[in-house]
Amino acid sequence: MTSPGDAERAVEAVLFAATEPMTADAIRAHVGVDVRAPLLALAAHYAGRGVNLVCRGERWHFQTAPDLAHLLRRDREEPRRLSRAGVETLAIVAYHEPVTRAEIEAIRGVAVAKGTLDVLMEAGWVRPAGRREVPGRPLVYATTPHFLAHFGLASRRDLPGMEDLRAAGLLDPVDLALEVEKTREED
Amino acid sequence: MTSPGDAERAVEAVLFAATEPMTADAIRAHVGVDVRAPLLALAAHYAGRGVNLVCRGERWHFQTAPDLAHLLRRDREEPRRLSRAGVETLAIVAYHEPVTRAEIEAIRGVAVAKGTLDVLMEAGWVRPAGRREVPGRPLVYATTPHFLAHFGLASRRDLPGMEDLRAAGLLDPVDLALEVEKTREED
Amino acid sequence: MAATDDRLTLDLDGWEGPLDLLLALARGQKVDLRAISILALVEQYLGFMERARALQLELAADYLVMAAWLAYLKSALLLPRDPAVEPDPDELALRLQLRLERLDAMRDTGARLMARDRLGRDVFARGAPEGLHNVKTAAWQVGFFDLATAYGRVAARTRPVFHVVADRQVMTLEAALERLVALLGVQIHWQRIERFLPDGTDGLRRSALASSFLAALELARQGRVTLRQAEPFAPLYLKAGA
Repeated sequence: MTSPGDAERAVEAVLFAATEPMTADAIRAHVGVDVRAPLLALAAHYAGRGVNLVCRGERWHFQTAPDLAHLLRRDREEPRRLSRAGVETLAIVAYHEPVTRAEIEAIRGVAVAKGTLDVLMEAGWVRPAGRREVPGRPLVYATTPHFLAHFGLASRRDLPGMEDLRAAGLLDPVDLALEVEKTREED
Repeated sequence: MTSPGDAERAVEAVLFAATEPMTADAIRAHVGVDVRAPLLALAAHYAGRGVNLVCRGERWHFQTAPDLAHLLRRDREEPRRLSRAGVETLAIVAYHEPVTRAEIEAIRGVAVAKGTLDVLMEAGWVRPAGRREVPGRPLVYATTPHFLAHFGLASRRDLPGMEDLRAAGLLDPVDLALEVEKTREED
Repeated sequence: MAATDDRLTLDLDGWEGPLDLLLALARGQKVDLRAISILALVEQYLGFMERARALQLELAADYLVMAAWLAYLKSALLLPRDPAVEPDPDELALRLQLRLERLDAMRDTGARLMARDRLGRDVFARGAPEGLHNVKTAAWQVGFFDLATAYGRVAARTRPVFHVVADRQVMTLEAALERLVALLGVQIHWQRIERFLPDGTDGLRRSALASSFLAALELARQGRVTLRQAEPFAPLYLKAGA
């Protein structure tokens, strides 16, 4: 075992002590030196261990290795189950963000119940992200860094099936898809 | 680097996720195998790192390496803008000192929040300067030498007079209506 | 949601609106949604509604609206195509299919998302982090201009716009200069400065003395007058010329 350098030890200590995932800049503010190389070295060091260093949405944190879940889940409560409406709404926000409530409703075919977005915001997965500059200036919603951390995503590009959905046009609105279909028929 | 064994990885994950220091027996209950050897192997592995595995009173836990504890605390000066109420209150103290809170309110035309004077005192610009010998013996406030130094004033006589303010357009009645509106909103 | 047409329970509470029900029916066709028969789907939905009605189930308005719309779509699809009819029924059918595909995609990805290794369920952050502490001290920023502006603002806000200036007679420097030059022209000998002052109230005389003294200094600088004073606070004498 090679002994770790000072910077690596420092980054390791800070990230172990942190209560929230941290950006490289935030770590640097504590450690005082550039942390990119130490972060990569640490991630490599921990790769095969019972604890891993992961990066989610540019924020780094340690977490237990996924294959050990069975040891840890034992006496833990399952986080509150999300309703089907909640799951779908979360997926729509994640794959379409920033997205308005009306757009969510257009996809789901039903009104978004008042509590649905509240639950997602309370969980810290969804946040209001400004307004769309169209008549009525509706609020738009987007996911949070905490969403990426919770679902183990390095970025939104890692969302399951993201590329396929995009390639298949399934993230385009119906009107746009309709135009595409029509053009295809004409060709 | 040798890769850790299954038991070692399991113990590592369990101790990492634990909310309290754990006895070997408690760890064993999670992991299902004897944990003495893995614990010693882990302690050795972490010995030179930023985080150490330590045993205190037969209970094991991870903790930041003692020599790195200073990294967990960071003192930082944050530049902050003084609020509008703060600047106005400071100006009134400077022009009218020694002045009571009631007098400041009378001059400002709006109530002075307790926090406003606290901030000015915290900044070291204003100090309590005794009491006025009237019923209720209210505290009077005055500026500090630090106030003069901060604003580059040799003495309070260097503050611009009303004529200077007028000449500089700072008493422009055109702005008056607007200012009053803004103040009302703010309060 | 593997229910097929035959086994669909008629519990409408189980569906999140007509689109949800349609998607369940469409999945029952067990084909790729892109190859789905909209006509068959319409039949199924309408059949479902029929049975619900036969059981005298209370049907929510949006289900009935969808039923009416689908009945219209069905007849339009079955009739020979009339290009004058707008909107084109094929386009309506395609639109419905696209909506189903999109809802299906989101339902599918939602499930995949939920099945990931989730922090706090499958993977865990450190249970007892020491925590990082930022000790912040505020460095308050305010400039001199801000201060002057703020006072101006307060003063403008609270001081009356009209203010009365006490009636006070003054002699300006200009007036004193003019008077001094004129009087020196006719005086040849040393004269005390008081002799040059105009008559008037005490206030005016004080102002005139001050202004005349300044005027005398100015004239002396220009070499047009000579000043003489024996000692501090002694009478001040003026004479024309250097």
